[in-house]
Amino acid sequence: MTEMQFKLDVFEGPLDLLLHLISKHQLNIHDIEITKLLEQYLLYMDAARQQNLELAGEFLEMAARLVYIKAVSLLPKPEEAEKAKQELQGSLIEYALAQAAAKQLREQFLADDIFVRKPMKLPKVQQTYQLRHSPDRLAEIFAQIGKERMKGQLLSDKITDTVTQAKSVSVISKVVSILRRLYGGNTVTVDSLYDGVTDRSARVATFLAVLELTRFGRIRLNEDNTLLTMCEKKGR
Amino acid sequence: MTEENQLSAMAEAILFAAGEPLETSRIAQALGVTESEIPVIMQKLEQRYLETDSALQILHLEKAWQLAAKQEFAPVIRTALETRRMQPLSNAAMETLTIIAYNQPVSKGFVERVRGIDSSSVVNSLADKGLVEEAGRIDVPGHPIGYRTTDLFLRVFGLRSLEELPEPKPAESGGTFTGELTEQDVPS
Amino acid sequence: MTEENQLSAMAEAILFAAGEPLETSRIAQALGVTESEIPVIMQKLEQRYLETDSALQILHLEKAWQLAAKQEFAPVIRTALETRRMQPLSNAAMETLTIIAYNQPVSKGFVERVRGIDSSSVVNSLADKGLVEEAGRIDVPGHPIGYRTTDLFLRVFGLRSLEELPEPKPAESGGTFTGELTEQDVPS
Repeated sequence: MTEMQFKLDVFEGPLDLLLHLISKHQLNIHDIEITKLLEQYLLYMDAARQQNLELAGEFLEMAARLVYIKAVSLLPKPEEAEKAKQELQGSLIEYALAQAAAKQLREQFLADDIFVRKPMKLPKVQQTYQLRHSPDRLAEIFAQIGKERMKGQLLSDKITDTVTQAKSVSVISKVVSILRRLYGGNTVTVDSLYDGVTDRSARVATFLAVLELTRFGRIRLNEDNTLLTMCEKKGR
Repeated sequence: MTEENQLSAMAEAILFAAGEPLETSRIAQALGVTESEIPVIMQKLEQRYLETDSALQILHLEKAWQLAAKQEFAPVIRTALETRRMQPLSNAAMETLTIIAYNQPVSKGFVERVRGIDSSSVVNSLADKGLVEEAGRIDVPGHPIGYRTTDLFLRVFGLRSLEELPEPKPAESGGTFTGELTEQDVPS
Repeated sequence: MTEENQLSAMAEAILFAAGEPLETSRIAQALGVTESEIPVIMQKLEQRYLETDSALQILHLEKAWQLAAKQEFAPVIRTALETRRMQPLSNAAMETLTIIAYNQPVSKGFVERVRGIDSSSVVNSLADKGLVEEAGRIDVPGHPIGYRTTDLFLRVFGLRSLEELPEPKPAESGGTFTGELTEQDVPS
């Protein structure tokens, strides 16, 4: 991990970091070696933590997602692991294309060198609105905005977007919570990870995540396997 | 291009982009000439407009200059631009209007919170169209200006009072607001 | 004034007053000619600008026309109006702008999914710069606001229309970018 001891590159997001790791370690974007990618990803996260580099929550979520893919590959249902992996690969390919396109477009940047005029203002009287609409139109738009949002309570698009993705995220989020709870040197009991987790697949994923995180030396179990702490340094 | 033509063109470019009257001193500074040379440059430009049947003219106002369309073109300009009046409200405008209508009086900040994007110019444009107006300051931190709907708003939507605002309908599937004209959207 | 010059002058007056791009149909309507005559009229106007060393030019964008100052006059305009040149965009802004340009209209959530990171403030800042604008709500759950690129975006990147967006060539082999991704294409 010598390369990590210098000033870290800053990435636009977890996908940017993953693409960097994939090209640096010459991984095949169409068939990623998850173990290796996860290992490198966690190394970066560790290095970032040591240099007090503030990483957005999305980096943590991606770590959890990689752990999850790794974990389900241990389950006797390889399809699920394959599906999760392909989703990730799909995201990476799509993002790589967006980056390539952005680079090309940047070459055409001319700045605001072609000046135009502001529209001439017509006198106010003439601007008065002339059309007529049915009042139902207002009710329709109200409904589209949504009652909660309409009251000014913050219900951003992000939340509703997340709901549509809930299927794949719900399991991962259980794993995220482990890492989140341990960050900052907290110790938690293993039992508490299962508090309120009744869904069987979620319990399985939680168990597997603990297993994986332990194996990678990210977290440590005490002697009687009841308490979890975050490892300060990589154990390898 | 002769140097003379070059200076005229530069003056033209500046006045064109400015849109409003610009002081002699500023023009002279940008062109790198003395203020006394500006009238000559402007005259040259005006001369070119005359000779080539241009629609533009130079206006000299006290110590400033402005590029404008000749008066005789006012009718055709009005015809072209007034069709804008007949354009239905944009989605953003319709939405902002709905938010103000159901929550009035509200600040621009409130509209922004609901919509998740700065909506200040949309509110201003609704005010220009006479659909909303200022309603004093609101008793929340910062005391921002509140906005409310106008009588024109009621007429546009065929309402006698705000109490007649319809109850929100449950969103139907496929019922996106596209801003396309429907049969109700006829000019009065 | 010849009738031909008269039509060119009228077109010039309209474009001057409009400021923004004006569709061929609206210009034709105001001039009382058919749409097919507009390109000829515009060409005549452009010809006059060239011959007389004018600082102006006609931009032809998609189905619209706009009057603009020639690019070479940008420095002198900036000096006079004391405006700064637009800074090159950050990587985050370029990525976001590209995703919007190729997939428009798209929600902030879509951009976030492609980039893998919250992009809300980047979209807002692109909107502040006038490079993207709202485009109504999108028919997906939650009805998020859609965003599209603006005319300024086209001018800043020297494009006449969105069809001139460069075909991205990915560094890796495989997968071509079709630009046909829609809101529905995201994994549920």
